[in-house]
Amino acid sequence: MDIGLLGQYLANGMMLGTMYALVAVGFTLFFGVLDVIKFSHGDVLMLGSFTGFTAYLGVLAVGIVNPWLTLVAILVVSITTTAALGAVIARYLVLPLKSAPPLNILLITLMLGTALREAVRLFYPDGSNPKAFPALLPTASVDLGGFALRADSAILMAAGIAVIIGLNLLINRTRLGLAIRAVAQDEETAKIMGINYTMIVLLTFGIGSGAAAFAGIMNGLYYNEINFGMGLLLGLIGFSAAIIGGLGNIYGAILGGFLFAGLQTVGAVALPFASAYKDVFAFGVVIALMAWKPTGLIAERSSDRV
Amino acid sequence: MSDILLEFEGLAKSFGGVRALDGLDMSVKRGEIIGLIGPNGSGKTTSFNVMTGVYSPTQGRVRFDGQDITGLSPRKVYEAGIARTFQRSRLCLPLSIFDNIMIGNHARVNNGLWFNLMNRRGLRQQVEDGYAKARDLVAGFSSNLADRMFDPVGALPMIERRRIEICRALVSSPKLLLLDEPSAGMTHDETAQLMDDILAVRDRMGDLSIIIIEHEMGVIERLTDHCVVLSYGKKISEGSYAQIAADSEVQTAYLGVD
Amino acid sequence: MTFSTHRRKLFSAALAATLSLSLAAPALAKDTVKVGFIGPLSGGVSNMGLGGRNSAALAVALRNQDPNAKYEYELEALDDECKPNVGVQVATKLATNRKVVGAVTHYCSAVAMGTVDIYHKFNLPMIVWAAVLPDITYGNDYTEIHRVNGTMINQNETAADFMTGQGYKTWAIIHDTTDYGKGHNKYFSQFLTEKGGEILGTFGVTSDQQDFTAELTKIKELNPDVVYFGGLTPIAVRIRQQMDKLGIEAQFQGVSGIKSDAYFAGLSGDLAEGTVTFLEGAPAAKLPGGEFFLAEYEKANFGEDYEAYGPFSFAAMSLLLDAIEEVGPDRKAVNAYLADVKEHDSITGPITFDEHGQNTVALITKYVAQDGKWVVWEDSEYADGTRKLTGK
Amino acid sequence: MKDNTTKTGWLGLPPLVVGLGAVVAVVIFGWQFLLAESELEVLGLVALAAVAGWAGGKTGLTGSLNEAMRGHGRTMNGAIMIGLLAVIGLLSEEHFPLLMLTTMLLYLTVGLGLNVQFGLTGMVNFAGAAFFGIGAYTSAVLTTHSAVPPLLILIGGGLMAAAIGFLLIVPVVRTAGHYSAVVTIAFGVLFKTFLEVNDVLGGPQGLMVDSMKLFGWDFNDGPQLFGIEMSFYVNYALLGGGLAVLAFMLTQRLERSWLGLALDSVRLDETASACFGVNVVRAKVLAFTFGNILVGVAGSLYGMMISFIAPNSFTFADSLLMVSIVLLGGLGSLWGTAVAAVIVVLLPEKLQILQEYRFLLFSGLVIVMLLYRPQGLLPRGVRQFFPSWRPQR
Repeated sequence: MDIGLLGQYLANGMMLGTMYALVAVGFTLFFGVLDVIKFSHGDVLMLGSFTGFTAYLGVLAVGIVNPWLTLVAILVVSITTTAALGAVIARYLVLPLKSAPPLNILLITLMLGTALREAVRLFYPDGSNPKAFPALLPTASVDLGGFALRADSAILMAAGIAVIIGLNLLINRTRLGLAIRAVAQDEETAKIMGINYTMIVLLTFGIGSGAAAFAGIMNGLYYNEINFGMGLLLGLIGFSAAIIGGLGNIYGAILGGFLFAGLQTVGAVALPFASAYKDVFAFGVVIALMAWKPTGLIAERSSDRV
Repeated sequence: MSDILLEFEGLAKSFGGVRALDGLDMSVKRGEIIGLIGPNGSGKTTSFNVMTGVYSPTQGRVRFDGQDITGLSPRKVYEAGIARTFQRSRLCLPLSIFDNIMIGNHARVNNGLWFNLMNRRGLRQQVEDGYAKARDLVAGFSSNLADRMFDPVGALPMIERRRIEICRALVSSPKLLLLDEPSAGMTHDETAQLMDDILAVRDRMGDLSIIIIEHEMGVIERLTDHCVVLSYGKKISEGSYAQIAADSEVQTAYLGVD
Repeated sequence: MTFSTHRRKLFSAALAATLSLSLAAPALAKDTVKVGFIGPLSGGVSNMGLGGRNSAALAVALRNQDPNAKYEYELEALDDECKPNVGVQVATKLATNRKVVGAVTHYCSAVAMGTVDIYHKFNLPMIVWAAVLPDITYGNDYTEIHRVNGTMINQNETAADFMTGQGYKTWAIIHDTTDYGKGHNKYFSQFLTEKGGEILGTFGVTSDQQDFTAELTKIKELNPDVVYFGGLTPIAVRIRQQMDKLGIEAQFQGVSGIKSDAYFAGLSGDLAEGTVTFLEGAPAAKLPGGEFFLAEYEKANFGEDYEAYGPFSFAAMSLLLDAIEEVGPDRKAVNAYLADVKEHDSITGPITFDEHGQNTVALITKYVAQDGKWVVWEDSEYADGTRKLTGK
Repeated sequence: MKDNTTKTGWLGLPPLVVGLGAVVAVVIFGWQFLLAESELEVLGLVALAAVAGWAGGKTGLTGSLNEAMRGHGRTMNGAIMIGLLAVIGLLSEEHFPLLMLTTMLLYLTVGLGLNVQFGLTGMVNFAGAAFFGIGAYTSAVLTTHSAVPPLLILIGGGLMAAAIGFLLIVPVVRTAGHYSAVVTIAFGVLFKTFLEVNDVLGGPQGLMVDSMKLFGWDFNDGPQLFGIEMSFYVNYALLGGGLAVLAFMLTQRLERSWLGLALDSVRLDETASACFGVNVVRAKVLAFTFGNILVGVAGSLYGMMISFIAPNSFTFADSLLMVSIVLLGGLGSLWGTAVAAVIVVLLPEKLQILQEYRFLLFSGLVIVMLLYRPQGLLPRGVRQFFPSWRPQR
């Protein structure tokens, strides 16, 4: 295999890895602050991309044609709406069940994911069909010895990585991040310290969902297509990535995202049979990893008090 | 048969750098009631967890009844004859009193698949035997409770739950009973009542040894033959209640010098 | 009579049929006879299904307006979602309903392959209106199975002939792994090899795959003149898009399954431009009864286009109704009638079933995507040299 | 429930009379419901059932029924089985209602299997549809490529599900809570993807399943009885009914045994259970395998009945629907599972409007249930070994 092709695979893997990591970070944030799994995350992502698409149609109807302006509008509308949705989910579905068995939150959000997916399929105009997401980024490409690097792919990847770094800084370097970490560390103490617990939880869910919306837009711009079912697999992959990295650990989530993308790419390239087996391969590895390290590669703190 | 029932030798347990137990030596004689005391975080509950196999120790050995039980699974430890209660009540609240006690009897019934699914007659016999046993045990604490054997535990007040927890631990006739803060969440009177119950049980069960973790010094004074004081995972003192109460190091540990 | 563009499945169609009936039929009470339609009314190829459904509903409505018709017809239109398992479910539903006398079914070959046994088991006469896999009629001896449209064999022969004629030498083949995609792969590979084309690589993909970068990166390495895709529109859109992303410069060639307006709706920019595809039969306007059909379809004011196979659906439903008029609403009698259909007049030309119930449709039309429309090759700017296919 | 509250019975009738009357009422209702054609009829019947359920709770009918089930278990069980036979007999010429009935019975079997895993032991299995599919694919392969007798194929489907379940045992047992849920979710998705890319098992196209032949008699030929040709689905309905009854009996016996107690205690407190000598690993392996066998056998029969299977029949959404049955009925509640299976399987079939919206409807319903009535429609009572047994004091 020549270098150019290798580069192509590497770029593919990086692109996927960035998207997965963005989703995984959301899972890890929710688990960090509330010890809950919000499984509707993937479908919230899907909703984010559909909101973005709707915003695009709206902007088009108003008559704006500048792609950058359109992009900004899409991002702003999608991220704010989705972040608000995330907070609403936290407020009305997650927090009320906080004292119920932890599995109930997993169940309720799984069901919510299905409900969102089905609602888009049934109620979005022609929602059961894939939608052509506009290509808003410049498509000029540089050919590097058999490896076509397109400007849009490069921009998307850079933006994705920037968002991940930004989230990381937000969590580790800001007052808000400090409050989030305090809540994650110990709810009671954080309350005593005068932190508005509910507000922090809602903000965290908003941030995580906003990141998912960003990933959704990224996905749409990259594949130029969105469909109601896209969230399930992305959510599952993001969740698996977060788990591999150890839930509640932001670096673990990023590592998990890239690891999963790496597995898929390697699976597609190196396996002797059809590349379609790459998902089978990747999930097989996830199951095997769980058998080997039941709490993830970077171990989660032990929660079973005796 | 040796006089010593349980023996720790240099028992240590770390959690990610924090040494919860730091080379603990301790022994329990048959029929003895030992008080395990110390400030919060001194490693009392951890020692219970290591003893019963919930955690495996980082270092050291646990010998019980002439057998090395270090690192055995909780189930094997239980089968060897150690039963316990938990600091925070860990009963199965939706299950009946009878069922909760029968969980403690689990190792003594036929758990075969065929027996349980197909031999309803045999099962009935075992259930009736178990019922007789459980009822006797409960009646020893409270006749009122013995009439409510099929009520769910969740409906009962705290003191009754403690009693059921103790019954669950006793139903298998263990050699050693570990009580983790039995007075937690109870009024003074209730605590006193429970102490009477425990002493009565001990009288009935012959050479049952008990280790009790307790903050309530009145309880320790009244119940125990011997006390062990822990601080930061180490034993800092041991002896009769009077002895340790007079120990200046114990006072420092409790009151704190800082 | 209006159709909502939203999916209401059987209701809208049945409603339309009954509505038009109540308006047109005089007081004379006729017996009601139920006929079925199955196609993909939702999902990625739903516009094909809806076009077929509308055309079948049109045939029923026109018959109900006919004062000489012996029965009132009621259409039960069901959605197979282009999924074999769903298809089997709805086919069972239709076949086990004793009131249903016959049905016009299936756009997706993969679905039809699963359901033929059901129709046979319950003796339900059915006429395929769009699925093209030969095995649907030729893979069994069931007397219940008929088809008015052609099979993929002729289509692929013409395709191989035409493309090699254009001077292309090497191909990479992508096909979906349903019986439909595999069939296309089989027949196209066979004819292409006969005509001297070279196949550099063949790739099977699943029908809901999203990311084809792995396959396409390999294809890029192979550097073929043409990428052939045997499958349906949704995947064709994705593949065409990702080919561009990876900078693959090869001619894109499809099959009858992508001859749909959705192909243009799905592709942004001018990516669709120059794609070639092949379809049995002639464009509606050039069919013998084409003008009549187009006028009536226009009048009925459906929300959706009749799409590639609408005329076939109309012809199949009309044939079924003719049969019922002739021999009465009895499954066995209808089967017997259909077994002996020769030179039966229809808008798509005379229908003649061979011993497997297959109609012979010799004519294949070549299409090329030009300015966001499928244009018959001979009428296109590509044929007269104004525009050129990729690599020419 | 206290002993003395229900002795008098509903409307002053003895509990057994009330119980048998209820069985007859349910039989007539089920027969009419399955036959009902118009949406209006169906809605009317649904409303009737809802009112009856509500009134039953208010007037003490439910209590009386419970008393009948407890005091006259054998008679009631016999009556219910005869009732099921009666429904099948009444519908013996109707293909589609029988198909629906059988599907419901098979989903009930699945629900019981999942209830042992989830309701009793606390292990959620989000790969129910996958294990169901394993059974169905086993049928497909064995009916077309071997001469294995059909009843053995059913067992084979169950064993295959159990065997593949064993591959997951290590991660499922070693991990707890969320993680274990992920293992099953990942497996469910993996299974469907694997089938889609795997050509040997038919790929996305799917596979034909041969009809069932029992004692040289083709199941797909309708049996003749007194000169009436019955639907061949009668065969499947009888077999499905037998399977559901057997599954119900086994599950109930399991629940009311030492093993059931062990499963409950593992669900409620794993650590404490281990400290009292419960073999947690054995309990989990037992529950997981027991459940998977039931799901696999049901899938196996389903495959033969439906005669064609494809990966799309066994998606994650279907798995969630199966979990919904357990949650709606009530965790650990076997009769609840039966009621929920009727609601989840039959209602959308009968009310075509709902068919399209069924995933949305049931996911919404489960959300509401989790928020406001987590114990389910028919909450499980306090666990008992022998409901009729009250020891002398």
